[in-house]
Amino acid sequence: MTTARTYRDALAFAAAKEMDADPSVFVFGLDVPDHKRIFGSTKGLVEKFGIDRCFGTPLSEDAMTGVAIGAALSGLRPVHVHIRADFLLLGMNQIANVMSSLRYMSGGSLRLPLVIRAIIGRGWGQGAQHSKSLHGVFGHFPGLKVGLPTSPQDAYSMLRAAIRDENPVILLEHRWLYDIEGPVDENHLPLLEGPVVVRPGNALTVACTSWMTIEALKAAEVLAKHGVELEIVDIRTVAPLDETVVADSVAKTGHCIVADYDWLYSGFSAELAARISHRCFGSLRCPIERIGFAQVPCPTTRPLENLFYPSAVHIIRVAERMLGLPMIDLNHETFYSYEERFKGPF
Amino acid sequence: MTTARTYRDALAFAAAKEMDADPSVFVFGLDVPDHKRIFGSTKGLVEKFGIDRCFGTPLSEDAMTGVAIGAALSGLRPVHVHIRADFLLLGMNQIANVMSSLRYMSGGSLRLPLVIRAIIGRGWGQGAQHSKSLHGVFGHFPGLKVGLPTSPQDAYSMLRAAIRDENPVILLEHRWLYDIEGPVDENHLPLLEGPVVVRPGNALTVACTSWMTIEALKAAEVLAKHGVELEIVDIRTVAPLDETVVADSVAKTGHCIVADYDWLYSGFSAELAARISHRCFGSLRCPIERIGFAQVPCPTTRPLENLFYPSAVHIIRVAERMLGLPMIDLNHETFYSYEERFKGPF
Amino acid sequence: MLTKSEGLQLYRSLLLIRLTEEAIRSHYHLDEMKTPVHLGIGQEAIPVGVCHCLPKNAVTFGTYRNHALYLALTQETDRFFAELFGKETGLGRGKAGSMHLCAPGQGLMATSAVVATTIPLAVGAALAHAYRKESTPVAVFFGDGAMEEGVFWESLNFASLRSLNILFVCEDNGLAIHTGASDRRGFSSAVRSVQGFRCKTASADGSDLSAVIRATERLRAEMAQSKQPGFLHLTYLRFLEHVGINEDFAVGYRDSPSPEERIARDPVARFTAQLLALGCAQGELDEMRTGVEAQVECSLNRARDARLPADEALYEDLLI
Amino acid sequence: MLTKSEGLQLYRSLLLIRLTEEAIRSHYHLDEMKTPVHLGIGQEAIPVGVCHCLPKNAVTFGTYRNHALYLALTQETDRFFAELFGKETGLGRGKAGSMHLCAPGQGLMATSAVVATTIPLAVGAALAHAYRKESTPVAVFFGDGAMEEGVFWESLNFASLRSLNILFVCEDNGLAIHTGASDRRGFSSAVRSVQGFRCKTASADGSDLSAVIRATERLRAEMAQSKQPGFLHLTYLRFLEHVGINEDFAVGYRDSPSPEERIARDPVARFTAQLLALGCAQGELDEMRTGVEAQVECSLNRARDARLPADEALYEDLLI
Ligand SMILES: Cc1ncc(C[n+]2csc(CCOP(=O)(O)OP(=O)(O)O)c2C)c(N)n1
Ligand SMILES: Cc1ncc(C[n+]2csc(CCOP(=O)(O)OP(=O)(O)O)c2C)c(N)n1
Ligand SMILES: [Mg+2]
Ligand SMILES: [Mg+2]
Repeated sequence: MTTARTYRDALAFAAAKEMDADPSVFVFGLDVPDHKRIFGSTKGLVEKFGIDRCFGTPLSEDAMTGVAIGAALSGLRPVHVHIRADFLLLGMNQIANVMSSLRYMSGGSLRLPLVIRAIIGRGWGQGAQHSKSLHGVFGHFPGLKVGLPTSPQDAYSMLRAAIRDENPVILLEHRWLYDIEGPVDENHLPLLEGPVVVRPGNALTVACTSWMTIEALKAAEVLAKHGVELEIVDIRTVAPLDETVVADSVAKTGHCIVADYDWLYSGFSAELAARISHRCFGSLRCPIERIGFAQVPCPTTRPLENLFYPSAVHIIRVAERMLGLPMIDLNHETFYSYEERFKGPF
Repeated sequence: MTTARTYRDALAFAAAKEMDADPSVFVFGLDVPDHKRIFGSTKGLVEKFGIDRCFGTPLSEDAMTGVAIGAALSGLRPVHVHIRADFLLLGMNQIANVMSSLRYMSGGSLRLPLVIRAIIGRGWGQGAQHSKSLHGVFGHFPGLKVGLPTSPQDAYSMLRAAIRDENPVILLEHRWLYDIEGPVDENHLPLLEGPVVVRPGNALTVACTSWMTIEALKAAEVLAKHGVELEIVDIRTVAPLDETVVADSVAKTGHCIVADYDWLYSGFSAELAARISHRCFGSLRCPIERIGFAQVPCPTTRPLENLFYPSAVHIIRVAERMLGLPMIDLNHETFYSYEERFKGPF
Repeated sequence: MLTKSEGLQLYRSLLLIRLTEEAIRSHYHLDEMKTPVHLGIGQEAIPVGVCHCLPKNAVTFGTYRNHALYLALTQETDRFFAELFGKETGLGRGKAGSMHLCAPGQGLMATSAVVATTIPLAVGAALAHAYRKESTPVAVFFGDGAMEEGVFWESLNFASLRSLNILFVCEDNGLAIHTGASDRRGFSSAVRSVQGFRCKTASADGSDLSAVIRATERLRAEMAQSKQPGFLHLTYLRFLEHVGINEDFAVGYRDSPSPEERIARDPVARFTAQLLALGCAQGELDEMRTGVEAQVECSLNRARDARLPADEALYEDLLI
Repeated sequence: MLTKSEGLQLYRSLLLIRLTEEAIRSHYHLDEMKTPVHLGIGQEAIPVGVCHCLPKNAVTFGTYRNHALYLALTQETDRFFAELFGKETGLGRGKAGSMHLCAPGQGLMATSAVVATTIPLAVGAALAHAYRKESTPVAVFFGDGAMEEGVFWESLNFASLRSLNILFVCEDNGLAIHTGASDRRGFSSAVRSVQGFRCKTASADGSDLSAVIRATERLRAEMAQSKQPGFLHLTYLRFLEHVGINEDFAVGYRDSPSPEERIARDPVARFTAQLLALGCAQGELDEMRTGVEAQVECSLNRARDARLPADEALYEDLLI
C-alpha cells in the first residue's frame, strides 16, 4: 500500500511497524518521548507501545551508547535516537572501540543488532556544535553500517532494514528533509538501500549524500533549461560502500562531481572520489570535483553560513566549469534556504 | 649541534628544551611520570622540572582533554600524552566539538596553544582496541593540526614546533619508530614539517605516513636491486595538508601509491588520493593505488595481524602491478616484524 | 547585609538581564536574530549573586544559557546584541551566536552548546592558576542536566584531588528541555550526591538574590579554609520554554505556577521587595529601569545597524 | 557457612586460576602467546566468590584482567589457552587475545581493553532483563581505576534511576598500572563516594574468599529487598606487574609486601587454611591440585597443537 507521507512520518511509521512486529524493538534517547517527539519522528510510539518501549534517558551519551550495545548483546533491538549527530562524539569510544569491533573480537559469537538515529543538518544559526554530519568518520571504522536516507521511502525502508539488521547501523537524517512529502510503499522490502540514480542524464554525474541530492536536483533543473542533463546518484548507504552505480554512470558521462554533506578532508567525498578516480581512470574526461562544507567550523551568522554550506549554486558553477559552459545568470532562480526549504513531493 | 639520538630520546629532549625555555609548558597524562615514562619519551622531565610540570592524572580522558583546553585558554602550554591513540576517542567530544572550534567561535579572541601526543602502532598482539591511528579522523575537523613525525629529527623539531604553535596540535607517534636512531640537530628550526622527499626516484611516487615510510624505504631497497627506483615522500604533517611535494613528484614519475598507516575508508589515503588524482589528472599514467589497514578491526593473532598491516611486501607487489613488472622472488629478503623492528640509523 | 548602594547596583544587573531578555522576546519574531536563544528569565539572581561574591579577576565559564552570566559580568549590551544579530561587531564576529558567547577580557572564558563541556575547561583554568600559584578563583555555571554527564564527575574528582579553587555552580531548574529530574537522576539530592568527594557544598533558593549571595559567601569561606573546591546548588524556575521566547506551561509537561509561585520565583520581584524594605524608593528603581531600557534599546538599534561580516571572514579566525 | 563439598569446589576454582596463571608465567617466554597478559594472581577470590553467589543464568562483564573471571565461570581451559596462542580453536578464533575474552554461552558477555567500557554494557544487559521482566542478575567487574572514568558515574546513575538488578564489583588493587589511589582519587572512600546514589553498598577483603561470599550474599539480599543496584568494593593485592608475568616490587613505585602480608593477601593460601580448619585433609587438596595441573597441562598442549586461523579468517566475523 502506497501513501503520501512526510519523511518524519515515514520514520515514525517505520519504527511503529517494527515495534509491532517484534517486541524486542525499543526506541530510546534524550527527549524521545516528550511532546516534541524528536521533530515528530517518534510520534505515536509512546501512546502505542508505552513508556517501557519508548523512553527518555539522562544526559549520558557515552553510557547510553554502551547501554544500547549491552541490550543488543542481550537479544533486544534498541534504536537510540539523538537530536544532533554532534552529541554522538560523546559516545565515540563506545562506537569506534566497542560497537564496531565486539563481534569481530568474539570470533563471531556476539551479535549487536542496534540502530543509532541522529539528525544532521542546518537549523536556525545552529553554529559549530550543532552541525556535524560524521558519516565519513563512522564509516572509517570497519564493523559499522552507515546510511543517509533521503526520500520518505528511504526513511521508511532504511529504518526498517536497520532495525532488522543484525549489525550496528547508524542512520543520519537531515533536518530539512523532515518536511518532504513523498509516496511511501509500506510493503517495500526493508533494505539498506545502496546508491541509486534518482535522475538520469548524460552530461555529468553528481554523486550526492542526503540533502545534497535535493540541491543537485535543483541544480539539474536549472541546468536542464540550458540543455545540460545531470545524472544524479543518491548514495544512501555510505558504508559498506558499493560504488558501482556511480562508476557505471561516470562511464557514461565522463564527468563526476561528488557533492557530500560534510567537510571534504578525509570525508566521504574523499573516499568516493578516490574510488571513482581509480575505477573510472580511463573514462573520466576531467578530474573529479568535490563539493562540501567550507573547511572551517560552521559559523552562526547567516551570510557566512550560506557560504559554509554547499548548495545547488555551487554545483551549477562547478558543472559549468567542468563542461566549459558560460556562466548562467541565476538571478531569477530561487534556491533553498531555511525559510524556503523544499517540502516535496519528492 | 647534531647528536645521534633515538626517536624516544628526541621526544624527551624536545620537551625538556621547551620546558626549559618557557615555564608555561607542562607535560601531563596517565602514567607520564611513572618509571616507564611512556616508553621513555618523557624521561628526565620529572627529575628536571618536578612533579608540578610533569604529572599523572586519573583515568578521565574526557575531562583531562578539557583540562588541557582550559589551561591553554589560561595562558599555559599543556602537552597531554596518551599511551594509545585509541583512548583519545574518549576525548573526542572535547577534541571535535570544543578544541577545534573554540577559537573560531570566539571570532579569534581565544587561543589554544596545546599539544596532544599519542602513540599509535603495533605491539605484541595489541588487538582491536589498541591499534587505531586516527590522523585522518582528527584532520577531518577544521581547527586542528595533525602531524606524524617519522625520523628522530622530525620527532624533535615537530614536537618543539607543536609546543610553540598557538593552535591545538595532535602528534601521533608510531611505537616501532621509538627505537630508531638518527642524527638530531638541536638547532634545527622547530617546524611542523610538511611533506618531504626522503628518497629520490623516478619510477613511482610512494606517499607515506609514519611507519609506512620505513616500509616504503625497505620496498625501495628491494626494488632498486631490480632497477626500479621509488621516490618516497613522507607526509609528516597531514593537516593542514600541502600536497605540492607529492604532486611535483607524481608529475615526474606518473605513478603514485599512497601508503597510509590507517584504514583506507575516508582516511587520509582517500584525501591524498582524491587530491592527487585531481591535481595530477594529466600526468598520472595509471590510477593511484592506496595501501593501508585491512578493512576489519585489528585481530590479535599474529598470522592475521600480519595480513592486517600494510608492509613493504604490499608496496612491492602493488608497484610491480602498476609498472607491469614480473613478480620478484622475495624469499631471501627480510622484512620488519615485531621481533625485527628497524632500529636505525635513519 | 547589603548596603543600599550595593543593592541598587545588583538591582540594575537583574534588571539589565530581564529587560535584555524581554527585548529579545519582543524582537525575535522579526527574524533578524538568526540564532537559537535560551533565555534566562527566572535565572537572573544566580549569576548576579555568585559573581557579586567573586573578585574582579575571577574567571568564569558557562553554558548556552549564558545571557544572564554575560550581562552580570559585563553590563555590556552592544557587542552582545551585535552577536545575536550576527554582526561583525558582535562578540564572536557573528560566528558564535547566542550559544557560544565569550568575553575573555571580562573573565568569561567560554560557553558551549554541548551540555557539560565547559566544566573540565574551568577545571583546567583552575589548574592553571594553581600552577602559577595565583589565587584567582574560577566559577563554572551549568544546568542540572550536566550532572548526568560523566565529565562532570571526572572534573569534580580531579578538582577535589588537586584541591583546586573552583566553584561548581549547578543552576537547577529541575528540567532538561522537557524532562523532569525524576526521570533523569539516580540520586535524590544533588548536594548529597557529590559529598563523597573532597569538596564543600551549599544550596540555596536561586530565585532569591540575597540567599544566593549568603550561600556563595559562606561556601567561599569554607573553600578558602579547607582548600577544597565548592559545589553550589541553586534552584530556580525556568519561566520560558527551553529554547525560544515563549512561555510553555500550557504544553503539559509541567504544572503552571500559581500567581504566588510566580512572584516567589521571580528574582526581580523578590529583590525589588527587599530593596523597598531596605528603604529604596520606588521612584529610584523606576528611574533605574528607564536607564536600563534606554541602554537596551540603544544597543539593539546599534546592533541592527551594524554591518554583517564580509565573505572573507568565513576563513578567518581558524588558525593563528 | 560453606559446606565441605562447596569449599572443595571453590578451592578447585581458585587453584585452576592460580595454576593457569602460573602456567602462563612459565610458558610466556617462549613467545608463543603473542598477546599482552594481565594476570590475576591475588585477584582469584573475587570472581570465584562473587560468581558463587550468583545463579547459573547470571550475566557477567569484565575487563582485560579477565582470566580469573573467565575461569571461575567456566572451569574451561582448552578454548582459553587456544585463544592465548592465537589459534582457530580459541574463544575468539585468535582475534580476541587475552584482553577481549568472552563466552556468551557461559554468561560472560564481554570484556574490554579500554578501561570502564563494559560497565554501561552491563547496565544495558540489566535493562534488557528488566525489559523482559526477567530476574536474571548482572555483575560487572572493573578495576578501581574505572571509577575515575565518567562512564562509571553515568552508568551508576542510570542503574540507580531504573532500579536495575546489577552488581558493580570494584576490584580495588589500589593501582592503575603504577599509579596509587592517592594520586587519582578526589574521594577518600570508594564506597562513600557512591552512596549519594540510590544503590546499596558493601565492602570486604577481596583476598578472603569467605569474606567475599559473605559480603556478596548480604549485598544481594539488600538489593533484592530494596530493588536497588549494588556496589561491592573488594580490595586485593596485585602480586605481579600490571601487564606481563613478573613481580615488580623492586621497581620502587610500591612497597614490597612482608612475608605475613604475602600470605594474608594470597587467596589460595588463606582459603587453604580455612579448608583445613573445616576438616579437609591436605591429601584431598593435593589430589585436587594434581587434577588441575593435569587439566592445565593438557589444555596448554592442545592449544599449542591447534592450528592457526587461515588467511580467509581475516575478513570473517565482521558483519553478518
Ligand atoms: C551533550 C549534549 N546532549 C544533549 C544536548 C541537547 N540538549 C540541549 S540543552 C539540554 C538540556 C540540558 O539541561 P540542563 O543542563 O539542566 O540545562 P538547562 O537548559 O536546564 O539550563 C539538552 C538535553 C546537548 N546540547 N548536549
Ligand atoms: C580508557 C583507558 N585509558 C587508559 C588505559 C591504559 N590503562 C590500561 S590498564 C590501566 C589501569 C587501570 O587500572 P584499574 O582500572 O584499577 O585496573 P587494574 O589494572 O588495576 O585491574 C590503564 C591506565 C586504558 N586501557 N583505557
Ligand atoms: Mg535544567
Ligand atoms: Mg587497579
